[in-house]
Amino acid sequence: MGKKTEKLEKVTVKFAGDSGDGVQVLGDQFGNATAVVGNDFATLPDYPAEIRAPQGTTYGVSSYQIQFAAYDIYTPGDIPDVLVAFNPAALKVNLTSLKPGGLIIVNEDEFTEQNLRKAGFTSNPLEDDSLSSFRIYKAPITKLTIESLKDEPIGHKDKERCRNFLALGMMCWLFSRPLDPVINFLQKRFANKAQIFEANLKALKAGYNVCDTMEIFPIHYQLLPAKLEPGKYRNINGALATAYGLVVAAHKSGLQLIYSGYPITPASEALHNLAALKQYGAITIQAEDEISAITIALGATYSGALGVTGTSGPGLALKSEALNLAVMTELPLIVFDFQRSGPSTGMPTKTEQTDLLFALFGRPAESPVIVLAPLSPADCFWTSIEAVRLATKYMTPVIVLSEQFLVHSSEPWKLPDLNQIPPIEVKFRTDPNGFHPYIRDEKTLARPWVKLGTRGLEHTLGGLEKSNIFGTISYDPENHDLMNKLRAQKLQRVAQDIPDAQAVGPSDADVVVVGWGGTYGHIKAAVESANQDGMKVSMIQLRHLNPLPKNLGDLLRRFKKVLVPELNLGQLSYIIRAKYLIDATGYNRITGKPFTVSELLNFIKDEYESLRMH
Amino acid sequence: MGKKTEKLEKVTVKFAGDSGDGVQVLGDQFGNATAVVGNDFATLPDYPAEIRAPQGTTYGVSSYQIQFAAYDIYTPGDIPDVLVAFNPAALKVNLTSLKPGGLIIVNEDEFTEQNLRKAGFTSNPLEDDSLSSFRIYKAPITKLTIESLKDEPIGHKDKERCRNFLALGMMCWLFSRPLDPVINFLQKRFANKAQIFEANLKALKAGYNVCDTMEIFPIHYQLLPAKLEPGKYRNINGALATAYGLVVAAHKSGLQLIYSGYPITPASEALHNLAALKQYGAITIQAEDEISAITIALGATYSGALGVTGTSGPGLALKSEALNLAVMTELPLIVFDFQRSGPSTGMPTKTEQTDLLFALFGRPAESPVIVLAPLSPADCFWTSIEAVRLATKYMTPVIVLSEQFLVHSSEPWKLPDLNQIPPIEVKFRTDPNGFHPYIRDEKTLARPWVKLGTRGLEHTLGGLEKSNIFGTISYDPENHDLMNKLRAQKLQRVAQDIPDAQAVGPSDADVVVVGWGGTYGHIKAAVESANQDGMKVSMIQLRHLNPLPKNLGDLLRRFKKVLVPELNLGQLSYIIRAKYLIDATGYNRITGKPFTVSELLNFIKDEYESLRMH
Amino acid sequence: MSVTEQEVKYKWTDFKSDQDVRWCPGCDDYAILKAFQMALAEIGIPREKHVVVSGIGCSSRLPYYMSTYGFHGIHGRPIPIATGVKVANPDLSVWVITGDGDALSIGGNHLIHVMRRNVDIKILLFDNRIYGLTKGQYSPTSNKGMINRSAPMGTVEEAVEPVALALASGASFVARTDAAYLRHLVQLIVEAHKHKGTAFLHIYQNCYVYNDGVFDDFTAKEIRDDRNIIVEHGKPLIYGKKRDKGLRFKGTKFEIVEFEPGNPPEDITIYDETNLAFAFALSKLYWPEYPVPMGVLRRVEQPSFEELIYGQVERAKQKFSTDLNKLIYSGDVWEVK
Amino acid sequence: MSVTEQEVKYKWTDFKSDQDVRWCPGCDDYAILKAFQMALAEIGIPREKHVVVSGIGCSSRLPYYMSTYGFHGIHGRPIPIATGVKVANPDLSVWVITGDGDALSIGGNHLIHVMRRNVDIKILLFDNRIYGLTKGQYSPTSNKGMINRSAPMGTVEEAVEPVALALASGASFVARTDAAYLRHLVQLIVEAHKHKGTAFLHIYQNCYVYNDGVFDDFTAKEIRDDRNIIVEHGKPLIYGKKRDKGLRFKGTKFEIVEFEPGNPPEDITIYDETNLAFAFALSKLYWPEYPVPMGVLRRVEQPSFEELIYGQVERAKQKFSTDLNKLIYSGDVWEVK
Ligand SMILES: Cc1ncc(C[n+]2csc(CCOP(=O)(O)OP(=O)(O)O)c2C)c(N)n1
Ligand SMILES: Cc1ncc(C[n+]2csc(CCOP(=O)(O)OP(=O)(O)O)c2C)c(N)n1
Ligand code: SF4
Ligand code: SF4
Ligand SMILES: [Mg+2]
Ligand SMILES: [Mg+2]
Repeated sequence: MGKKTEKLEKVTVKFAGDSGDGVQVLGDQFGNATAVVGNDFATLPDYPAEIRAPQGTTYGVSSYQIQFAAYDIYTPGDIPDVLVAFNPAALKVNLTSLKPGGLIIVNEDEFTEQNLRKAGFTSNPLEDDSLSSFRIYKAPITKLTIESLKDEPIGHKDKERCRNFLALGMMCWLFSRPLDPVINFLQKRFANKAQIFEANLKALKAGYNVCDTMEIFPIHYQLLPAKLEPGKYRNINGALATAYGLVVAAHKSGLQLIYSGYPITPASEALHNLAALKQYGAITIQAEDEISAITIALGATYSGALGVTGTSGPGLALKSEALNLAVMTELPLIVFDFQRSGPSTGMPTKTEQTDLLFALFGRPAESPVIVLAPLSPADCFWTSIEAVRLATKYMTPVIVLSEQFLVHSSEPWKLPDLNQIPPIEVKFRTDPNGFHPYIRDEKTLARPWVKLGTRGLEHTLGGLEKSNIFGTISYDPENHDLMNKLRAQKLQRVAQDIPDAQAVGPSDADVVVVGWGGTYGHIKAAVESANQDGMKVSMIQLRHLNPLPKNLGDLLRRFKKVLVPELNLGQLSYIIRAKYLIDATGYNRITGKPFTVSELLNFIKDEYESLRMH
Repeated sequence: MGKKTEKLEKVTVKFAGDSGDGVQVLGDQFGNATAVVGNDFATLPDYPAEIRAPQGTTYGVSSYQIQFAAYDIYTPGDIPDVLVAFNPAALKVNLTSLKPGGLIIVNEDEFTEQNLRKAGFTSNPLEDDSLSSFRIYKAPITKLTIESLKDEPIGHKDKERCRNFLALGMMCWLFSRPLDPVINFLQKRFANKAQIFEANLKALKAGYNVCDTMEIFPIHYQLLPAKLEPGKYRNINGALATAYGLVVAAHKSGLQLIYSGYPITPASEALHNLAALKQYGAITIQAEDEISAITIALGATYSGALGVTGTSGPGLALKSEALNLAVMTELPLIVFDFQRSGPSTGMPTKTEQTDLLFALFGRPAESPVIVLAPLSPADCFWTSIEAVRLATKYMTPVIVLSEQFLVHSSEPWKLPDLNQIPPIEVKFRTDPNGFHPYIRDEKTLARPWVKLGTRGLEHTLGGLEKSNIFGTISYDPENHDLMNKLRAQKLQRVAQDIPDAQAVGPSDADVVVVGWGGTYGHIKAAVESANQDGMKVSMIQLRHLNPLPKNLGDLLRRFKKVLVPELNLGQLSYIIRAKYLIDATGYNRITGKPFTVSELLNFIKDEYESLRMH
Repeated sequence: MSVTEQEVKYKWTDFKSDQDVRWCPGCDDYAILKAFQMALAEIGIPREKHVVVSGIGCSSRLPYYMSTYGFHGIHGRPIPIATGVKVANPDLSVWVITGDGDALSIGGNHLIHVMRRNVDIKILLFDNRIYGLTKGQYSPTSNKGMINRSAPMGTVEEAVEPVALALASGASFVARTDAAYLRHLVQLIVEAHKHKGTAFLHIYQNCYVYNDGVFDDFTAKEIRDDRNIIVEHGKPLIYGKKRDKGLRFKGTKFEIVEFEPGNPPEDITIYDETNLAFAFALSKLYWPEYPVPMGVLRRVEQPSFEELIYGQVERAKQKFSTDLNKLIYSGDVWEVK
Repeated sequence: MSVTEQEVKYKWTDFKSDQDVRWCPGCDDYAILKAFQMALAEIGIPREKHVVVSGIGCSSRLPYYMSTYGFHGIHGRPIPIATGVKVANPDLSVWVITGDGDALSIGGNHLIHVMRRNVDIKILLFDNRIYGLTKGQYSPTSNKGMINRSAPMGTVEEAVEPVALALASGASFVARTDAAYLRHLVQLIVEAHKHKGTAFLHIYQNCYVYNDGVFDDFTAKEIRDDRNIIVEHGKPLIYGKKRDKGLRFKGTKFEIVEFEPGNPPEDITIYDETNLAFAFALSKLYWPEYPVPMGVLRRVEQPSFEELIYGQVERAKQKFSTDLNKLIYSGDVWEVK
């Protein structure tokens, strides 16, 4: 390769095109190639709301962003250094968020009169000087593809479809990635479509070689491997990690997994993933609506199985009544909420963190449940397991607040040794002696869980208030007061059983940034660079939201300033204020997108300085 | 009347018997007789959960408590001075809550072996000395009734049914109430059942006379009229006041009232009351479920009518999703929640105040709505009107948090002059010029309301996020952030439009008791006697809960101690802590019953003293 | 419903709980409870293998009065709850107790869908044509024009026919009787239990307090034999105290034929419980035009939901690896040294 | 639907909104939209008198593409929303646009109840036998065994027949056609509009992306005439390219008869749209055993819900005082001086 090589520390690349251009596959495969050379990375796919909007329209643009680096990173990157635009529309929608001086690679073949009009360009940006602040590389990607496949025995349309692999070849050259992992993928994917396989392979190689031979790029880049912990890794997104976690938890607890859901974006992904795991005993049921979904799961739980349901926004609202029944019957029902933009239908394909207060208070009357939130795509695996552990140990429903962002975003996952994962002890009551439905374990306050069919333990549960211990219908005023307080106390017991909150950062920091769930990566990146910029800032990322870690109040009081960035209007802030009377300062944006590291950094800077000034 | 007369200041009487004994009618009529002599009063009916439990069982006991006085009072009284027990079960369940030295009047005819057993008495309390601490009067109420009606041409069963009016006659004698209002009632009630009318009339008079002649009671009592504001009064319960308020509000706003509900205790009362008001244009629809009920109401609202729905506990949970649609479409939908004991089915016929946080946060995503809570049965009338005023002026849904206690409890209502009630200005948009669905009024931020059918204003609303002003579907990140913040700002505008919170009490009080909704009467009574006992305590009762009155924070900071009694685990406390960082002290009981004045007084005393000690 | 234990004989009282029953004196629910307990005794499966799931309503209080496992759910949802119970543990005998409001108003959607899934659960619908527990509002089966607390000038909605609805939804077993017909009721409950798949049993139940006598004109002792017809598969459609009336399917509907007791015309319809047209036509017959049909109106064999689900799980286990490590390590795995 | 304005003529384009249509290229929804706009033009009521209410789904995006009033509701609830719109303002012409998931899965209960209420709204069900918007899970009308994203080994549920369900629920107007039959579709939409009461229009709609071709075997241009039958009240049930086939109701079901074009046997059934048995029997006919029935399958006259409601209001006004003061002052009133 006679080209100049430049070393890079980290780079963010974004592929954008029509839903039909196959940018998602392209992105995934570029990720694999990247993984193999040992860079750390994180990805962010972005789908249009429309299934398949008319070709060439701006609202039909699908994209895939990936950040990779020679050290460990935590986010898919704020704005791309490199944009690969398959058509004018893709260029149009991404122009506003691109680094000045950034690289733009366009498929010039698509910049026709008509496509430019569809995208809303009045003149051709490749010809006028509107892109002067970027480095443009025009590649006739379509022509090159057709050309490279002229001898292939497949139709023109099929040839065109190989465009994305030709582009992938180019990117592999540009960033010095090997082609083998991609070739492995092609072999699997087109195992019994030899011609299509050949064509894509040719295109891939052509893309790579053309860069070597032709003068498309003056230089190419190299990134050293990141120093990741030794071990085996794979690339995983949150939806898959969630499903794997549930299957493993079912295995570790010896329970039959029954996941019952009603399709809704983005929760459907979990349903699809589990539906494909029947060989591991996973049973999935697509119910007629969310109420049926959760009550089927609850019935399964009463029966003695691991009943799980999952949904998003509007569907979550419909589960409120049945969740209260789970609270009254004290059954270990698990509910996943893959948060999306609302209220109501909102922006169904976008992300936000606005269901926290709903998770705590979204049921009439006093109805405490455990609330968890995964911190990253891979953490969804561990959160599933933790949810099952706590639900079954305390006989209390659990809500897991996942996020649309985590569902699709992916990162390298250091593969666990399954044998190292501790078993989840589930003791079904079998002894009739002294059995009562609401007799409680002294430590956990849990009532006994009975597998239906067990002789001598016949009993009836239900939504009417029950007498403590005996579980008979009770209108006794004092009993109702007691039961309300017992249900609340259970959560305090859970607080004894979860890890203390950790403030990560310099020992002498007087500012702490507190986040929860999926903002982990962005906050971590921002806090780290704040410290690199000479500020002294710590961070606490909460995975357990109800109950909160028992040390949180004292921990927070150690700091002069508590900053709480959230993708909502201040829900965790509200909780912190109410519980600890601490004047938390929120940074609240609801744009349907994850935070950018830079906006968080600015927020931290401003607050840090204002603190210094007083 | 040759008997001793004793003057009383106030007294609490409780009638208790089988569902079949007609104690509810008895209570109502005693109330009327009481009203006419000008005493102030408040009543508290208590129904068994079962429709008609087997006769003589403790869980079949129905009761009616009334407190009346020579000055104004605010509650039905803590525990009765006088208990009228129609059978052993009625005695059994009420024994525990009776003033030592209190009066017990029993229908001795019902104290048979069998009835005593059913009630769980091992020996007859009228014979053993278990009641020695009370003053017992045994009256052969059944025998007397039959005897007095021996010449009446009606069947034995019908004669027995007159028991309650014989008892009423006795009570009227005992407390020197006139019989006329009762007789008026009987005339109306049995207008075309002459024989039944005659029989009840005879029984009523017999009951009165027998006291005069026989030695049943040594003395009888008199209460001077209370000094109520001059004016016309009637007795009203919360359910009826709510319905009247809605009909009047519809009239004042010129809107067609459409109330759509699904039966549920205690909300059904509102549905029944409105269903009987068709002549005033009220339309009621019994939907197939709560989701249908609220979406029918929402559709009516979109169409340009006054859409209202009402429910309780479990039904409220089901309305969450549709409420979010109302928030997104910014339509003035009104939802009544008649709070009852939960979670889940809980204790359906009992009261509590546990839906406050649900009203605020019971919808996924950021979804602000206006929340109001009536303070007393009669105040339900005014709260209905206020709900309509705010909803239509700000184009924002309103949740009214009523309570099971208010639904059935009744009090004298000073009748308003309807002409004095200001009109509710509703301006439907008719001008197409410059019309956009989300163009906002500068002052209220309300978007225009259009009566469907208006030419030139055709537009489509929906649950997807819309661009501000233009109302087209928008995935623009900044627009979504803006719309979320606009929806929240609307509530701040409302805060400018509602009365400031008032602290009632001594100017130098350093303790304030803050309550909301239906605890008004009990808190007021407790605070007044606290001040009589020499403490310096103020009270604030909140009717507007979201937004809170704009001066509340400053007002609370004037006090050393903020006490918040609630029939929940501390929901208003939580809000006050979160909003004002004030360390509110809660008194939290969830027994399914209203507070007693004495428990509140003790709470205030303790806190008052502890404050003095430090 | 496969039961491992070998069968033992029971008395109906073995299925009574220690809770005292709290329905109104005179309520038909007492009769149905008794019949249900007698049926379970006859079925002879130990009580821990039975699960009785209900929604909310007077009728739905029934589980508390049983010595079996029970679940008193939320309004309208006993069917999906029971579905979860059954799928999680197919060995159990799962019963649903529901009312006309619970199953047809708020719960209508679940009724449709359980029928097409054919989950092996047995649904006993207590139809009193009223909302009992909430004190007397109309229900989806209330007669049009009925005056009640929520319709003081009469309801304006046509009543829905539960049997027709079940049939249109693909029910594999549909039967009907009246709470007063103790033996018949017991027999139908036993038949329902024998059926593999969803069994729907429509029971007329008198609400003594809010809708007393609504079924009297065709179920009262004296006249019932002339105003009901109890259908049986393979038997001619004959009824009447004197067995002197019958039904003949003519053109597109049934017509009544009267005849000399003993020798019915041979064109009287022989009932076929697998013929949907017969069942649907019967579901639309009402007194006084027609006798009210009772008995097993439809019964066909179909694979049950849970059967098919577990079948797929088994096939998946044969087809694919069941090694969890393989699962986790699927996809491109790389090693960092 | 009474309209005050005197009628004016419209072009279908008058009912187009300025929003660009965002369905997948090749989706049948485009065709239905066009047919709907053509029908409204033919109906000739000014656009502000039309309200188009939808749920959630690809199909439910339609209101945005209309120049009338529109409401894009929540999933499964367009029917009650439309009910509220209509009751509040009976002068409006109210349409419901819904999908097989929207109307039959989550919304199934409302479908049943609107039928028995007979609210004067028109329901257009876009049946593509799939969940389009959520990217290809099965729906209640998906064929049993279909492989899709949520059922990788095939669905285990029997499909529900929307027409049968509507009939069993008491529908007063039920019709069916395919999105590709433009003229027929326009005609049926106009008929639906003319009907006073709930009109249910079942439209087969091809989802080009997730369920392409499900209806081809009986709707493809070349073969459709031999594999559909378009029924008409009072006309014999004849079909076929050559009009050489027909249906005869024999015993309890239909059978196919073939004959010389031109002279059909006279025992061929003359269709009666008021005969429920006919409609129900037709609803169960599927290709390849039978031709798939299209056209108006049922139409009967019944008073509409809002009509009856306002009737009660009027009667109440005549019977009782309408003076608000009287209301407030009802009951025992006393004066404090
Ligand atoms: C979500 C919800 N809505 C409403 C209710 C109130 N509710 C309880 S039972 C019932 C209907 C009872 O009628 P039915 O199902 O026929 O049973 P029945 O009492 O007649 O036996 C209603 C509306 C409730 N408990 N939950
Ligand atoms: C309460 C709720 N549950 C689930 C969804 C997700 N969802 C949107 S549309 C849809 C089904 C779409 O199928 P269909 O009704 O047939 O319409 P189509 O897209 O096929 O036209 C689902 C499940 C939602 N938006 N709201
Ligand atoms: S209300 Fe009716 S249905 Fe309910 S228990 Fe009483 S009689 Fe039976
Ligand atoms: S997904 Fe199917 S139904 Fe939806 S727009 Fe695309 S083709 Fe039409
Ligand atoms: Mg009923
Ligand atoms: Mg569909």
